[in-house]
Amino acid sequence: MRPLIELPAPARIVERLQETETIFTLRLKLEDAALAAHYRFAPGQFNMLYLPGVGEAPISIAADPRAGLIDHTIRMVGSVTRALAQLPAGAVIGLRGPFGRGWPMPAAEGRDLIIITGGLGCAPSVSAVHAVLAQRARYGRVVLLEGVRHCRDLALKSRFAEWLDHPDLDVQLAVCETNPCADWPWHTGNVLTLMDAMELKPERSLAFLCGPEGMMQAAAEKLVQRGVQAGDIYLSLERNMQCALGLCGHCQLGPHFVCRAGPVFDYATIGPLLGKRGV
Amino acid sequence: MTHALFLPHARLDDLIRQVQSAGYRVIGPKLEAGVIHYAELNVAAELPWGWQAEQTPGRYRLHRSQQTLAFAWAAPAQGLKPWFFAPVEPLWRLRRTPDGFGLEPCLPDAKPIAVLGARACDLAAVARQDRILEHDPHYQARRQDALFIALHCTHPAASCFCTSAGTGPRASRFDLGLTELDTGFVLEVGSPRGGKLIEPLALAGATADQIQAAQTAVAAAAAQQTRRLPAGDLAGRLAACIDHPRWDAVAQRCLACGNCTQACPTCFCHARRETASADGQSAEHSRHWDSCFGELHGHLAGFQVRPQTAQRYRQWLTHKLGNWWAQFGASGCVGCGRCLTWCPAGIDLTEEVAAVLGEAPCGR
Amino acid sequence: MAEAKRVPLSLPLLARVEGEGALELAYAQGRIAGLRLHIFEPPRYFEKFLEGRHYSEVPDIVARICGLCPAAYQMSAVQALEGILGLAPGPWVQAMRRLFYCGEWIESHCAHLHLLAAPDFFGCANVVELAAKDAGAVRRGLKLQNLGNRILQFLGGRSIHPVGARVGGFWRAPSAAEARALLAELQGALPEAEALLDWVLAWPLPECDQAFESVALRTETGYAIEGGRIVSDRGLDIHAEAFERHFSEHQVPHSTAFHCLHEGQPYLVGPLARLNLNADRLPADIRQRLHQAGIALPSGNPFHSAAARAAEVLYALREALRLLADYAPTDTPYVEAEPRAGIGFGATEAPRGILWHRYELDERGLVRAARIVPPTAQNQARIEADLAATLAEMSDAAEAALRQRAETVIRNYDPCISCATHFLRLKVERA
Amino acid sequence: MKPRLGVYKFTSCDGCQLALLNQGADLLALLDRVELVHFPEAGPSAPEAAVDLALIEGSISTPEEAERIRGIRARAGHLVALGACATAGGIQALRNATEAGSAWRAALYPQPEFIATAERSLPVSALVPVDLELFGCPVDGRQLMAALNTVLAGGRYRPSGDSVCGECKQAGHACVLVSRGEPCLGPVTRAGCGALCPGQGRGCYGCFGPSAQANLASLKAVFAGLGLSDAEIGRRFAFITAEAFRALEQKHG
Ligand SMILES: Cc1cc2nc3c(=O)[nH]c(=O)nc-3n(C[C@H](O)[C@H](O)[C@H](O)COP(=O)(O)OP(=O)(O)OC[C@H]3O[C@@H](n4cnc5c(N)ncnc54)[C@H](O)[C@@H]3O)c2cc1C
Ligand code: SF4
Ligand code: SF4
Ligand code: SF4
Repeated sequence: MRPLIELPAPARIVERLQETETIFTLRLKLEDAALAAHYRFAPGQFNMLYLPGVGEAPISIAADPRAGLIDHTIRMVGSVTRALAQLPAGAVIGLRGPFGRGWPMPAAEGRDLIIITGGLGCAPSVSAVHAVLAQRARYGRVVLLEGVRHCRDLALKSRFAEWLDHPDLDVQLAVCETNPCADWPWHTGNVLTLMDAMELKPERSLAFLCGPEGMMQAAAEKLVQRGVQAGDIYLSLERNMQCALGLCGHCQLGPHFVCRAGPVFDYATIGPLLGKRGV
Repeated sequence: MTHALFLPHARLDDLIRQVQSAGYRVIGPKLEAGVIHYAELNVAAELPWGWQAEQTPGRYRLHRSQQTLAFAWAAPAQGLKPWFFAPVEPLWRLRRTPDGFGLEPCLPDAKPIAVLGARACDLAAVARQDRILEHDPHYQARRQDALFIALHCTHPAASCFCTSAGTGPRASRFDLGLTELDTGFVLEVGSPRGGKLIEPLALAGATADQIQAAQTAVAAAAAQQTRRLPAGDLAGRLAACIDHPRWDAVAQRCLACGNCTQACPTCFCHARRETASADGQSAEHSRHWDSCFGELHGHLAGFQVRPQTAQRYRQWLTHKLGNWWAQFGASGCVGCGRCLTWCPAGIDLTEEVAAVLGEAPCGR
Repeated sequence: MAEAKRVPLSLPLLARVEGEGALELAYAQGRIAGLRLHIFEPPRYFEKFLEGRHYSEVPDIVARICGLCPAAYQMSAVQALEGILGLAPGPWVQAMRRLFYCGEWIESHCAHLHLLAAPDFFGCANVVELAAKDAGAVRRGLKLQNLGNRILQFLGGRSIHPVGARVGGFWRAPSAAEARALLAELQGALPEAEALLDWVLAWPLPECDQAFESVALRTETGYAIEGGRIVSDRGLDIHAEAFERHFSEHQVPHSTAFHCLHEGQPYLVGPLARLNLNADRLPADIRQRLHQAGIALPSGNPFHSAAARAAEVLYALREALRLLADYAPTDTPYVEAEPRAGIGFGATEAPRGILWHRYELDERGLVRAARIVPPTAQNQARIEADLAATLAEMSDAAEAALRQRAETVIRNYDPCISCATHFLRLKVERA
Repeated sequence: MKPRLGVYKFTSCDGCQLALLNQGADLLALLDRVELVHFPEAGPSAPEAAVDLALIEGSISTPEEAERIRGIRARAGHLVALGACATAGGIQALRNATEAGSAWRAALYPQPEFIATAERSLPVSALVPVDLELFGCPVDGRQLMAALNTVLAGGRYRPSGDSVCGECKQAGHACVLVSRGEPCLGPVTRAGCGALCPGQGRGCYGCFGPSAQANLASLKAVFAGLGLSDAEIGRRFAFITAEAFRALEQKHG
């Protein structure tokens, strides 16, 4: 069995950050030096995080590809994620990965990049932003629109703070709730409403979407209406994943194994399968 | 079938011994607990001589027959799937250590098996799983050196439709191939390995009459089948029919029990399970067969992809007969008929697909 | 009770029995003025919902009366029902029923001896403390308990509410390979069962001598387990059918379990009663060992029940080995029945004593009426009598001592107050 | 600090507690990891103490029991209902359907006024929120240990909602319904036992209660096709977990 693909390897939590009441970030380092040296990931890929005695969960890599450390931003929802949330820095968990096809970074070169995320959907886009910033000149305009339901849901605050001030990024935040917290200086309304005011050169633009499926679908439709090619819109999907090897069958969406062919798909390919109940 | 030999019934034991001495565990059909299934066997006497199996939707019964053949019945209760793709198996064991944990992979180290009397449908299913599980070390460890003594089918059940699935009744890809006649088998060599194996038996050549009889019997088996499946990749046609009322109709009967997927020799879905030890110091990570009819198959935090039985039945059928093509270049159905025999509600996928595709194409 | 100085006390008591109960005790002028063993078993109405059920459903229903001796309930029921249906299962079924029952004796006795009784004799509060003191003994006990379960699983699929038994026999005959595997496990444990008996015989069991009637089943040959005539050391010798003519149940206000009396008097059922009546049917070496330990049979010391349990564990294990030694599967693990009307009776020796059933079926095979008398109902009056005898001289004892002694006495009967819901409270009034 | 464990008994047969006590070496290992606060059958008795993990055996069938379960809930962290009684009212819930509780009491006890009991036998979840339900009559010992070990490892256990059929096929049993016409409840019964009854060559009688996707109407039609009368079919479902099947039926109308 291949380590890191079929077998998890020990990874130490070098830092732990509580992002919101229910979201936390783990910064991991593979214990085995050789494995760590060879570990590479592409923006948009994910790892299977393993908590012995509890189980595994697929979690996007939300890290700077050059940092050598592997960040994961996680929401407590169920068995594994709640148990992970209890762990202090210094604890050792297991990690398999990276898996899947991430964002098409080469295709984005020379184009305007529009990243639209909802809630914790911003996690997989983090690596993409880092990749862009590492070679900023290769890309055109970069717009990042992030929407949250409640202002207390906003994760990755320090990163957003940095990016909001970044001269080469156009970052906007939106909150759905009509009565946001007192210290919410940004937009109020659905993230999609931010799109209306967004400047867009359809033929130059490439979009990365990540968030609840309905939100991504609506955003994609809006982009299509504004002239962006369906093939230039990329969505990061979420499905039940247990093996991450394209074997266990749970992540199937039509003919696709989301873990292997995705999680990032272009809208031309995946659009027809979205929004159909029970497919 | 030009170089066929003849293996008299009485010499089947010689063949079995030969296979055993070559280092294989012999797996063959056996009657146990009221069904014929593949099990380990040592002598030819353990075969279900003189039995016939009635298989119709939701019903399986064995009957004694006048004939004294060993293989006068069709698909065994389960295909070869469990022999290569274990229903439940550990993947790794973990022990905590002072600074983390150590993992020990669990790879099966099983003696290779030789299947005596592997049906065409089952061999076709193995070929399909070979593709799916090509890189799976657990599957490969068991599958690698397996030897197949195929049986060209002469006694299909009412549930069978391998002819329309393009997989039988004549098997392809085998080491040795048998066709059963009244007194023995016409035997073909399908691989050098198979040829070497039977050399010491010094079998006589089959007569032209015997060869002819064998061909006729297999052709008759093909002609006997009444169920059929539309040919080819049905993905597009089925996708156009996702709103067909038949899905809801079948869901009235479907128990969502998953027997169809568990009995299907090509279904590969499996789930993983982590089991912690009582002292908290070790754990085992294992996998077990799962089903698209299962509760957690489409489970996601806060969202169930296919909450309704109609959607699960649709997933099973459209995957099997449609999306499988894009994934693995073939249909997921080999026509063995197990899903309809072992469906307690007697739901017949050939009937369902026919009803969905109907005379008039959906949508457009 | 006297008018002066009432000190009603309500104390948590009696841990380590199956189910929970309470004891109310009143002394007046240094003598016991009132003693009541409460069993608050919320009625589960088994006899009622058996009515209208098909006879084939009965074994699975009555198993649920008690998680500790479900096989006993199944065996008494099938005996009664087969009597009505005129079934006579063959030797294979008879042997396997005895084996099945041996499994339950081993399991139940070991659970009682180690988890419930032993801590009393080692000054421990519970088995966890005992394990810290004598890990070997506890592990040995749990292992033997598990072997009892393995026997039950062999024939029943699982040990609690097993699913293998049916009217007419067993659903399935285990394979020879399964039998070989079980046999090997049991053989390995024989020395441990011997060691268990020695261990229990060395317990500091209290000395006492009480007069009581022992009632148990007895057969022509062998130690009675899965059937026999009901006999006593005061001359009773009846068929199960005659039980109701000699034994009567009385309801008492403080208990939801009935008090069952023989000709109006308390009596004892269970391991010691069996030993008192059937000692001659035990292997000589086991008798010898009891004798050497100073246990003269018949014994009037209720605490000898513990020794009786250990002796029965060893005996049952040997029986199991004997029954498995030449095991061969059969094609006919059960016989089919045609429904018919009638009344039938069953009596077997559950781990805690005689378990008596009576059923009436109609011509479709549906239960018209059912009556079940469990061992604990039969022992309840005897427990109260024992408590009265033991606690008579303890009116001045400290509560803790009183409680400990009362608990030990009650526990010794292994009462299966299995449906009771309250922890036992000791209520002492002194005047 | 070790997590504090309490085991509480209500109206039941003791079988689920015994399933725990039958765990041998695993039981000792478990008791080593927890502080056993209340478990009268095994020794410690502290009914009023707060616990992190409460295991409940039995159904709620008297007014006193209703009071008691509320108290336990208030003092417990994670509350686990064990077995058919605690999750579905148990076999004694057969009285619920009959409205005959008091009549039965009168028939069985010469002085019924001594007996305090509620008319209905209820699952724990009918009175208080439950964190985890483990099904079965009795619970499966391995599943019980797996659940406790997962919870102690910080995870949440979730018993499968699939039917017995999956376990049955995985165990390699012959389907008794299809191959013998035995009316087996497996297709609508929750997995967890390892398909014990089909393994014995008999039909499942539903002791784990309904599966998540149970289609009772369809299975009843299958049984009718085998020649069972309505009354016979009714009795199959009105058995060990009667109340759970009845509730499901009412839901589907
Ligand atoms: C490619 C990919 C990338 C992902 N990236 C991220 C990421 O970066 N960050 C992140 O936080 N998540 C991410 N996810 C989602 C994450 O994988 C899931 O949230 C996670 O698998 C949940 O696992 P769990 O064991 O904690 O939850 P589970 O225990 O499986 O539970 C999942 C959900 O079911 C609910 N549930 C559990 N038991 C029951 C019950 N008995 N009845 C009803 N409901 C119940 C839980 O409340 C929860 O909502 C990603 C998923 C994919 C596929
Ligand atoms: S779908 Fe049915 S007929 Fe086709 S291979 Fe699977 S079980 Fe056999
Ligand atoms: S089609 Fe039949 S076997 Fe398959 S899930 Fe439905 S009822 Fe079960
Ligand atoms: S098969 Fe059904 S009745 Fe039998 S033990 Fe399992 S769940 Fe209970």
